[in-house]
Amino acid sequence: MMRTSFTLKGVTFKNRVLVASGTFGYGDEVSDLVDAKRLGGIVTKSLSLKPRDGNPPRRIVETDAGMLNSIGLANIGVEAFVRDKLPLLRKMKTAVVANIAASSVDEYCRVLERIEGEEGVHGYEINVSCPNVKEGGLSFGTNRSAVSEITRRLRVLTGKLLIIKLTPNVTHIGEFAKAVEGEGADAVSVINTFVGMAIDAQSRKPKLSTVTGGLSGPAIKPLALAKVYESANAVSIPVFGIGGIRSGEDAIEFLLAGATAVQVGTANFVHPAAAIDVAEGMEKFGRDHGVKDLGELVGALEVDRSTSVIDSWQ
Amino acid sequence: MMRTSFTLKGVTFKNRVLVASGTFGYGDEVSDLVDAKRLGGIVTKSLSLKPRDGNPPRRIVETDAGMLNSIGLANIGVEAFVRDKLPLLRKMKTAVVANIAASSVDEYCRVLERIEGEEGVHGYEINVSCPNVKEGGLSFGTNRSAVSEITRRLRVLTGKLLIIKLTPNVTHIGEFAKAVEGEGADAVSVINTFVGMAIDAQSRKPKLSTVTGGLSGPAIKPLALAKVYESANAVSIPVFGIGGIRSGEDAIEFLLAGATAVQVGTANFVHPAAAIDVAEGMEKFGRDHGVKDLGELVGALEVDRSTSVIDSWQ
Amino acid sequence: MFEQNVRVVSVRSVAENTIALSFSSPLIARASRPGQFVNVRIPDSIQGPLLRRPFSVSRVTRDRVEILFNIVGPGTALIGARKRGDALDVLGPLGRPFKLDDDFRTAIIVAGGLGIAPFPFLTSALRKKKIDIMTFVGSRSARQLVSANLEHKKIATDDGSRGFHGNVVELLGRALRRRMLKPKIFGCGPTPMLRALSAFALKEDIPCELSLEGEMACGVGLCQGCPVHRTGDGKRYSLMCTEGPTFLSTEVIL
Amino acid sequence: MFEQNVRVVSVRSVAENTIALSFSSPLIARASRPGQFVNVRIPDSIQGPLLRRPFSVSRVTRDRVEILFNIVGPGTALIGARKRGDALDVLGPLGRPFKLDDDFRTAIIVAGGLGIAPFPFLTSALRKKKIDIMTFVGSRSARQLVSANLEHKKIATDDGSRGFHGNVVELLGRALRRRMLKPKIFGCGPTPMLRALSAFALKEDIPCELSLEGEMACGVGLCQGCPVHRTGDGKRYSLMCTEGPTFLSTEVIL
Ligand SMILES: Cc1cc2nc3c(=O)[nH]c(=O)nc-3n(C[C@H](O)[C@H](O)[C@H](O)COP(=O)(O)OP(=O)(O)OC[C@H]3O[C@@H](n4cnc5c(N)ncnc54)[C@H](O)[C@@H]3O)c2cc1C
Ligand SMILES: Cc1cc2nc3c(=O)[nH]c(=O)nc-3n(C[C@H](O)[C@H](O)[C@H](O)COP(=O)(O)OP(=O)(O)OC[C@H]3O[C@@H](n4cnc5c(N)ncnc54)[C@H](O)[C@@H]3O)c2cc1C
Ligand SMILES: Cc1cc2nc3c(=O)[nH]c(=O)nc-3n(C[C@H](O)[C@H](O)[C@H](O)COP(=O)(O)O)c2cc1C
Ligand SMILES: Cc1cc2nc3c(=O)[nH]c(=O)nc-3n(C[C@H](O)[C@H](O)[C@H](O)COP(=O)(O)O)c2cc1C
Ligand code: FES
Ligand code: FES
Repeated sequence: MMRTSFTLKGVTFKNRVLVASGTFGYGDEVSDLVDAKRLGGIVTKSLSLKPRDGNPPRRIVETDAGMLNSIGLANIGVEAFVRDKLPLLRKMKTAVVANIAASSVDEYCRVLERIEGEEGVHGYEINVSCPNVKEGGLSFGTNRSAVSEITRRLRVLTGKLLIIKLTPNVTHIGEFAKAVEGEGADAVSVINTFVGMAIDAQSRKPKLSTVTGGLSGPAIKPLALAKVYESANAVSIPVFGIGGIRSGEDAIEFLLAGATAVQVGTANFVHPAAAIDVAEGMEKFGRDHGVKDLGELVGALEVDRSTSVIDSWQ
Repeated sequence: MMRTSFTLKGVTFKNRVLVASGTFGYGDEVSDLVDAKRLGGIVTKSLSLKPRDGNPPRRIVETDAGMLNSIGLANIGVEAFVRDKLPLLRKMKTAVVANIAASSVDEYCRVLERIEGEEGVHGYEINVSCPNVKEGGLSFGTNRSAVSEITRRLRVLTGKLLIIKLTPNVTHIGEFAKAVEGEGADAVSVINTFVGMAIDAQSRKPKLSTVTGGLSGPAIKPLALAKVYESANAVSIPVFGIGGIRSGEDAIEFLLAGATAVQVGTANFVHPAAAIDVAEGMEKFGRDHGVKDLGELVGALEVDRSTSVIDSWQ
Repeated sequence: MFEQNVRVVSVRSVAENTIALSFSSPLIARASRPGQFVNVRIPDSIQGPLLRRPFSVSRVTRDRVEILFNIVGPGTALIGARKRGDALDVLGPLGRPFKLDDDFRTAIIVAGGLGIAPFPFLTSALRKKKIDIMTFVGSRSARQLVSANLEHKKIATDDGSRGFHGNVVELLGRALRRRMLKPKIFGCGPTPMLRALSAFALKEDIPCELSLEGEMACGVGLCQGCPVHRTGDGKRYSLMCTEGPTFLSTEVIL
Repeated sequence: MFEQNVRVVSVRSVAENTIALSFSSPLIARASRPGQFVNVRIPDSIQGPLLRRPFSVSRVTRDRVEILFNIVGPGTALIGARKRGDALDVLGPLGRPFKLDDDFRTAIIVAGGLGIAPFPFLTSALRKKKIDIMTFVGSRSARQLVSANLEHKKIATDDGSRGFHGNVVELLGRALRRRMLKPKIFGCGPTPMLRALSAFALKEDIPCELSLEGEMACGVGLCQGCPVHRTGDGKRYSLMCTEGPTFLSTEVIL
């Protein structure tokens, strides 16, 4: 029997495939179609202190092999989450990671504190791709000291699994991974969406109400893999690899690049049980390749240094 | 009659569509198929001081709606260019922009100086996505002061059109555009390729010999549009918009986002006359929309400030 | 809600650029109600568009579900190119059906273009309930007109090539001179038409339920990508896919 | 070199997963020489893979060009699904043909799998030149075997289901006991086979020309994406698309 599970900070994940934040609601939307106990884990939609209506339409644009979204973190707020959703999640027999979003460091802390006492949440993933109101709306996520501060402040509030979800919209993501590792984060999630934009030439208007949005899906897989590779080489804490994953083989590629586990996002929209298929695909790959524990594949990319260091001319 | 041409630093471009560097050789490879005088201009393959063999195979990987390349700037070198290619280019009756790559600031200067005296080159595009040997191979392009220095040093050497081609692999591309504007650049090209990676799960090896490469093609169009929008809003010099353009409507989207003209890259590989089709598509769009000069569309995106400023939560 | 790998049973061209495609799925057929939709996946093998394409359930006959659609882009082109016997991955039925339990005796169906799609199915349900039906169908021209499996039709075309020369809401206005017994309007079509129809319903004080269309990424409530402006205080948006696509015209701002 | 919108004339399945597709193009047919290839575009309308797919010119009969290919992924699946009368955008002929002017009297054709593709065309050219031909065809099994329009065939299969049980270079070694008059080898197939063939040719001191395959983005020299390691000093790489796909085995390092 091949081992598919892994343990992180005392949390055992049944397999190495979680559903990504914002792409699986709070776990109860598609219970007809998806047997949650076969998921490695569920990362919830980002939770803020108060409920958020989200952005006006249009929020979604399909692009070549990808999609742009500008949801604006529509969510029910942490209170309603704890009251209405957590009881259902507790029954799902899978790891539950609460994703937290906020517009100030204090708000991050208060959301985490509200959840900390509750049973059934195994860890936190911190979405730092949010506008910092104190900095005139510039994203926390592109500012290394802001990301460090968030990590530092949250680390003292919880002994549970603390994952920082990094934005790819920075020059050197490895430096961000290193910074949060230094502040005691247990893992990083790499990556959130890439800033993108779509325009309707006929009307001369942006397609999304907020002009720019986040690009996800297969189109970004090559970019995400490079970010995971950079991050995993920069730190020794685990990396959750995210970006365009649809198949077991995609997920194996992320493991080879250095991810300990992966998250499946946009693919859930096409096929709600996509993450289960990915987990099964990984298992089959492992079996076919005589792997005893999928963990063997983490960072196992064979790089030929003689050519790889030659050049990065573009 | 609608006006399709535009003039920049004394150079008149017949239309607003150029072929992008590295995607059209030196202009003579496909003369059977493409009537060069119908192009807005030709940007040459990046030229270095000495000929370069380029990277070992594998140099190309197709991805979802895109491709990764790691050519390693294989080129014939500036001498052979001036000797063998420039005479042919002179006859092509289109604007010729010599793209320059180098691994030191001095090398940039020497390549430009070698061309400066020659007839038939209407301007320069500087590829700063090259490893700086002095900085241990870190790319010039991600370092604002290095990009500024290159611009400053080249500016004094030429009165001709000087375009700096920016890399998208930075947090705030607008800051780079501003920096080179400050040093006297006449325009910026936005963007070069995004760093990406592909892995062969079966062999556990990177697909490209250099591990990472540059992503181009329709997959990146939404990202490129956002970078053009950011750059055009940061500076008042013209922006050449580049990234995933295949159709006249794509190009119009870049104009609306703020590009004065566009360059067509990967699409040439699928259809060598792609840039002519793009130019015709733009012309048709202009006619259908009662435009007198395509320049009217530059930066003409209508943004509804009430929603666009709301939020950039991701 | 089921995700099913189904077989295409028939594909017919029913008007210019318009396809009626039926597939066999006892589960989806049995569970579907008028106003609901299915979300059709483009086979991965051909690297077509990423996302599913939503279509109203247009007819249900025993085990068969029919959808009716215009070929407007790559997704509909690829789905329309499927042949009898080909496989198709379908998720459905999705969304909230039309409400048929409220107190009405005459159904006024108003369709613009392919907004006709949900109404054959609605018509057959209304017939079973012995409710009177009047149907108003608008189309750009006779060539685009689709109007099979409907009852008591009146036609409007923008170019006058068939029926009333003008838009369908105008036609409705002229036709509804005399008051009817407990009427209710069911509308589906382009947004400008639905706006006009809402205004008309409000003016005439007739209850009106609309089936809306808009971009969807998932169709099942996962992405929050399909907001519809709500009237009233409370929350600002409803989700089109789970709280719609049918809404009372008074519930939403179009 | 022409970029032509052509019509598919015939599509036949010739072995397991293997399609022979012919299209009509007087210009490409007339200009093609054995060893050259065409680059086939997947219609934009269906958002298939981005890049063209290269295929050897397999046969030319009057105005018709035939390609022979395995369905191995989305591109070949979509091209193989084209029907008689469908349009196809083809760029060709591309690349350097086999050299037929050097001094040889016997052609030894060696093909592995779909490496057979260029050889029907070569065979017909050699026949016109009255050159003797011996053909060695290797295949995984009889079901995958394609060997029409060739001359003096000997077959090898990996599983022994037809002909010699083993690989095609072994078969060649056994068959070529006696010395031939001015022989020249023409090889096409998977890289390991070509490597073995090169070594064999070197050992036997027979000139050998190979047709290589590899990733290409453009096929016309624009992208510099298709390097082949060269032997000797001078420049380090040749471009497969413009300086190949045919190379003397002594020119390249596989
Ligand atoms: C609940 C629901 C039910 C629908 N029922 C039907 C139906 O029964 N028959 C039918 O013909 N169409 C229906 N539609 C619209 C249909 O889904 C779109 O026509 C289809 O997705 C277009 O896909 P495409 O790839 O061919 O075109 P694309 O290239 O994706 O789009 C072509 C054009 O259609 C617009 N479009 C794309 N997606 C949608 C969408 N979801 N809604 C509205 N416009 C869109 C695009 O903006 C573009 O202008 C329905 C949509 C929804 C949300
Ligand atoms: C000059 C030349 C001539 C060719 N002639 C023929 C021919 O006559 N008949 C034939 O069946 N095939 C031929 N090929 C290979 C053919 O082009 C590929 O099989 C095809 O591109 C695969 O496309 P796909 O989308 O179906 O598969 P993909 O999903 O793109 O690829 C499927 C598998 O094929 C490999 N592959 C992809 N492209 C190539 C390529 N260009 N060369 C080699 N392997 C590739 C991939 O790595 C992958 O393992 C030729 C290739 C070249 C370069
Ligand atoms: C519609 C949508 C909503 C998302 N919402 C969130 C969110 O609330 N919080 C968050 O951290 N990431 C969010 N993401 C990002 C995803 O979790 C994931 O990082 C990203 O989409 C890349 O993965 P993918 O390509 O598999 O989708 C969202 C993505 C999408 C497409
Ligand atoms: C194969 C290939 C080679 C390239 N070579 C160069 C180059 O030599 N110099 C340069 O400045 N940009 C080079 N580029 C980048 C393109 O000019 C362009 O900026 C990029 O590909 C994005 O545009 P596209 O999506 O239209 O291809 C190259 C791109 C590709 C795909
Ligand atoms: S379409 Fe995803 S929530 Fe409605
Ligand atoms: S494939 Fe582009 S140069 Fe050879």
